[in-house]
Amino acid sequence: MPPEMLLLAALDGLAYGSLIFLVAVGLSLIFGVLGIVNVAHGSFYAIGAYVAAASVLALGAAGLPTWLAFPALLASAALVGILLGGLTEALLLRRIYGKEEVLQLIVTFAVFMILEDAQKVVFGVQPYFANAPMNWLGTVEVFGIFYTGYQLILMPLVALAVLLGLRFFLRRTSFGRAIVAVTQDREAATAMGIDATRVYLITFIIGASLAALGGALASATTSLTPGIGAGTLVLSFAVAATAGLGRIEGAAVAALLIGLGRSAAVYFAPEFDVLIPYLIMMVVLLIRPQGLFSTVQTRKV
Amino acid sequence: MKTMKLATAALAGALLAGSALAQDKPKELVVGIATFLSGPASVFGVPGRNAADLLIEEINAKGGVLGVPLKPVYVDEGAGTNQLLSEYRRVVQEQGAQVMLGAISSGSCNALAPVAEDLKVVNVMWDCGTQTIFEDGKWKYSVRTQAHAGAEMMATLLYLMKVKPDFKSVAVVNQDYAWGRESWALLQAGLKALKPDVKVVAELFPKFGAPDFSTEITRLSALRPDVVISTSWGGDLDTFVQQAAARGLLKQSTFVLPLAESSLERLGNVLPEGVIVGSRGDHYWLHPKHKNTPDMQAFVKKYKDKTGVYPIYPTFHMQQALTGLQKAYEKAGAAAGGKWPSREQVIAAFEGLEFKSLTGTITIRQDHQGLEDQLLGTTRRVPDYPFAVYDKMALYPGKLVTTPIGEKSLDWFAKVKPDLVTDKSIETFDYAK
Amino acid sequence: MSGVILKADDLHLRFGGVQAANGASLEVAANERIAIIGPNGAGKTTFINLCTGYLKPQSGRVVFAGQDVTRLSPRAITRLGIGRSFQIPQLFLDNTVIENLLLALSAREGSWSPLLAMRRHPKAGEMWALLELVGLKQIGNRVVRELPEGMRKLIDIALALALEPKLIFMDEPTSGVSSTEKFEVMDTLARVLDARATAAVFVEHDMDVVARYAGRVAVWTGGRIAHQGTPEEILSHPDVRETVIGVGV
Amino acid sequence: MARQLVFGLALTAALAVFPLFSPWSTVILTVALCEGLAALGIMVLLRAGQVSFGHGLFFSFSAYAVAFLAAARFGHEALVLIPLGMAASGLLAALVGLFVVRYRAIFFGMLNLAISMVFFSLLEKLFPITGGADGKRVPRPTFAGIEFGREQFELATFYLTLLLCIVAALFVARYLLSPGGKALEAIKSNETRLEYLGVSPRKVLYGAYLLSGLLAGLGGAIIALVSGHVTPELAYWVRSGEFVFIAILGGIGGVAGPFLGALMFQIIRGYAAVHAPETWHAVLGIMLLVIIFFAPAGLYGIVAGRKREEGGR
Repeated sequence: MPPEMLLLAALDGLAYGSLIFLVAVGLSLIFGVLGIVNVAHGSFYAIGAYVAAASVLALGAAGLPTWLAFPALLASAALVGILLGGLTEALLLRRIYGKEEVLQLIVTFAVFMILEDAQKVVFGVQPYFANAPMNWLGTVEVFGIFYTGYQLILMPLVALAVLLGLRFFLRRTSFGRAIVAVTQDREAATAMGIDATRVYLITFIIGASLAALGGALASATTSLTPGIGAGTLVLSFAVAATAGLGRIEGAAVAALLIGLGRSAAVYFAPEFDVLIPYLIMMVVLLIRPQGLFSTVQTRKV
Repeated sequence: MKTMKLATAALAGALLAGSALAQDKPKELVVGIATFLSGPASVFGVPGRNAADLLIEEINAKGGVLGVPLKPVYVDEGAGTNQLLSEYRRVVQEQGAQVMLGAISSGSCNALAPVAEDLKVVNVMWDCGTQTIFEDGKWKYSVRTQAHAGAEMMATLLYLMKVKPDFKSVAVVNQDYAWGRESWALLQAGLKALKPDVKVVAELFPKFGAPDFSTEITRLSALRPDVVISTSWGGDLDTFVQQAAARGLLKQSTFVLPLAESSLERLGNVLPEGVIVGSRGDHYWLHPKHKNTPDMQAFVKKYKDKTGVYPIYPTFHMQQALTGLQKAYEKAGAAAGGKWPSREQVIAAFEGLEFKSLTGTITIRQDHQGLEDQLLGTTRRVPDYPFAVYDKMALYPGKLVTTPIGEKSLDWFAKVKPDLVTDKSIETFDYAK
Repeated sequence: MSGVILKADDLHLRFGGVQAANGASLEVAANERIAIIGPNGAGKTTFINLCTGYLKPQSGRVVFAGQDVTRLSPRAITRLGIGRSFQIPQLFLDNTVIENLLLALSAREGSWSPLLAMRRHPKAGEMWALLELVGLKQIGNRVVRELPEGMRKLIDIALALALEPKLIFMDEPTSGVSSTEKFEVMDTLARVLDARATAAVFVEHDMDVVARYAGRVAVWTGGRIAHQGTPEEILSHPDVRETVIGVGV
Repeated sequence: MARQLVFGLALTAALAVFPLFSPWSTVILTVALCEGLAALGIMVLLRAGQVSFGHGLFFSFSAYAVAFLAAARFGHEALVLIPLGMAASGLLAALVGLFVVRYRAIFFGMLNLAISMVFFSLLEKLFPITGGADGKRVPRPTFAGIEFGREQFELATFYLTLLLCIVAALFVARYLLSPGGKALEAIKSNETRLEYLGVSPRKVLYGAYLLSGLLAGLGGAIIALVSGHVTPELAYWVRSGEFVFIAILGGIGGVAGPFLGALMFQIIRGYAAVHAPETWHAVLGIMLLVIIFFAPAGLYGIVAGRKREEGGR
């Protein structure tokens, strides 16, 4: 194995990790603020992908320039996040915040089941893809191997932008600070005049939009088929739990870890590539039960 | 207590709904059809169902089977094997299906065959390909109206040897499940016999439904094999081909995609010229010999009007199954002196049955395996369609490429001789408008 | 001092920039009753948490009945015979009062047969008797969640007593109890403790309660004992009057 | 207690006579009971406030154990295979339990999910051994030494399953009333206090985990026999989710709940499969939402009435 192969494997892992990061960070954010593990997240990803592919195809059919596809991807993600995410939070989740964790989880599970079928009814079952954005960005040559600019440059850049953007938003903007305040102590935050209901809604929309954005980006490189949501969801669970739920920077590191681990597996032990994310998660949780980047909290007695 | 009674009543109602028994000349012939309505394999299942709807309508318009109209009942294979098994039973026992068409996945077929024996119901395996069904087991009530994986892979190998005889290295990228594994095992056995010096440089089995093949493609780009084989289908194939095409891999190696016919239209301009493609049989809507027959033209038009796309192989498989069924009933009915045949008579009529499909003739052997010709080709871009079409086609007779009765395909592949590549019974065609 | 059953020696614990224990030491003799007083944030609860294993000190050690228990879990320490009650009652809110006690009984007796119905525990009568002793018998079948804070406080203590500890830590046993009932409650407790020869260390803010029920008083400030002595000595001590009792009284 | 018994008896009687009227329902009812057993295991854990999104692991593990044993012609007898399959899952639960009982809430759920997904991936990956995604056939064994035909075998298995479900339900009901069961509930309500009673919450949860693994294993062993085929799908997380779904649907107030939920689940799924074959997931999802928002105590809560939970129940 020539040494440059390691670099090549790393490049693949980077692109893959970037994509999972986008989905996982939304999941993590929602958990951090609302305390809910959102199973419907997989559906937001899938529907984001379908809507994006449909709009890119529509642009192409209308004969509009290809670069318009990129704003279309973003717009699709936002649309899915606001509409589906917003409705899910406002109509369902809002009514069960006081209830047991299990019920909250199951409600999102029910939403997941409904959306999986809804997606099938609306978009059909034939594989669906819109590769115009990927082809438009062309290829990059590294050690004689061609990579698509879309996967090698654009996806990691978007992931980085989301990471930095979220950090800035949560630390530097007043609404972001309100989110952090609600996360740390809801009662105190409410007493200070923060509208927790609004914080929950907007956080959920942001989280859902990130999942949809992941889907939108994937729609250019991946054929969309029924069931893509379920697979992606479990993977992003693994990333979020490895990082420690609610940890944004942690999700980035964990996604990268899992992305690199997986592509290394394809080179060195191809039979194990599907096991890698779960094995990493198990090992991390066994050593650090709260995840890589969370701290243990002791209950006050 | 009242609610409980209600619940009990509901339960009883749910479970007791009628159970029709077979009679002399029934009002309708219930045909249960197991197909994928959910999950990734619905890319085959839904076209299959669409074709069935269309064909059954047609059969019924012409008076049905022996004067009895067909009534399809669909069962979702995508719900998981256990659910499929209980649904299958329910359709036979509760809805009184006399014939079942099951199924697409080889796993389902393996699971259903013994159930069909138990239920004594005629089971037409309308799409699944695993050769092991009739090689490892004897099933009285099951029959297959198309070729099996052995014939498909043998034809693929022979075609590859014919159009690119000088390749030295091969890589495989198959879906990680029975089909991907078994088809590669067959190809590998055949390669060893036909071209012992060929080097297998990578055997990759990415997860079924994998969204990303970047790492696999990087590896293949670095290894530069002469030939890349993939028996993948559906979304996996589309994704793989797209990502490979975007990164120039399709130009670097010769791709062999035995199931690509089902993706040609979707892939549009992604698939370049020079890729070896197949369709699990001799069926292709632009079949060089049959594309202009009235039946074919009517079928293609109807299907396209209904669904907006050209028919792909599962629709042809469905056509074969329903036609075979109709012919078997007619044969059995004639043998029974015009009376409505029993299930046993129908299944007996299948043995040795010969019937015309849209693209050729299917013969059912004594072991209930269908003999079907195999059509392969190389992609070519033509101005007539916005997607690639078959060119440099070769039509392999079913008899030539199907493992003989009593032999196992793996053993048969291991002793295949190179002179098969140039057998005289193979017909060749070029694309013609 | 003869018959020392607990010896906490020079405990230190610092978290989040606060020195919660800063050389905290205390010796408890069998059958002794010690009151801990001191301002909020003096580290009184932390001291209990350190002695009962909920927190582990960064240095120092705790010895109970001749055994080093510094690093043991609350569970192990409880089994050795230290009980505790909590400032905020820690109860099984969705269960009845008697179920709370029966669970303690089962834990004490190690009765874990899956076929034994807990309410039919052979020694269930003992728990009803304990409830009667603390005056809660009539609410034995009520669900804890429905009961007022004062009652929960008592149940919390009864739960610790059900384990028959040799030493009990009580974190503000009379907070939440109305001032009229305070002495009644403490009388009952003192009676039970005396009858069972149970040593007790309790955190208390009411100096009348301290004066009446403590054999010894320890004044806590800054994570350690500032003064200790008999109630008379301490309550008349000028420093104590100013720093601890000062404004409040 | 009396009320629950009456209800349990009525349910049992209704179930016992069904197959006599409609033979094709035998297998579906058996499948429902098997899922009910797994959901009963989930319910035990839910009493401690813990939700496992990975009990498909134990369900599938015993199913595959049965498949391998049956294929190896070892113990080719239903009455031997069932306990063996159950024991296999019990062993696995004993091992996995060592790790997972250290975790709570979402981490407990995630870790279970991860372990079951590892097993799922292995089942798919180890194609030469497990048959990959297509799974393994389970030859029909003898039943009490008798070579039954299909119908008799199905009927015999159904009544055996019904009997085992009753035994399991009665045992779980007793267990939940025992000090161990109460300690389990205490993990949900106040784990700190439980520690201060000298009880190890981990040990308590470990016992419950073992029990739930055995219950899921029992269900899996029977389902392998009755459907004659095992696939990795039994271990997929969606399947595990269904168990939780069933437990919540049925309600965790009493041991009849999970079985009620499983029956309802099968009925809805059966009906939806006929009338809405492409949207039966959605039908189930909507049903679940209705239950959660309008009858949070589940079907059992509706049937048994909302009775104050006290010692006896």
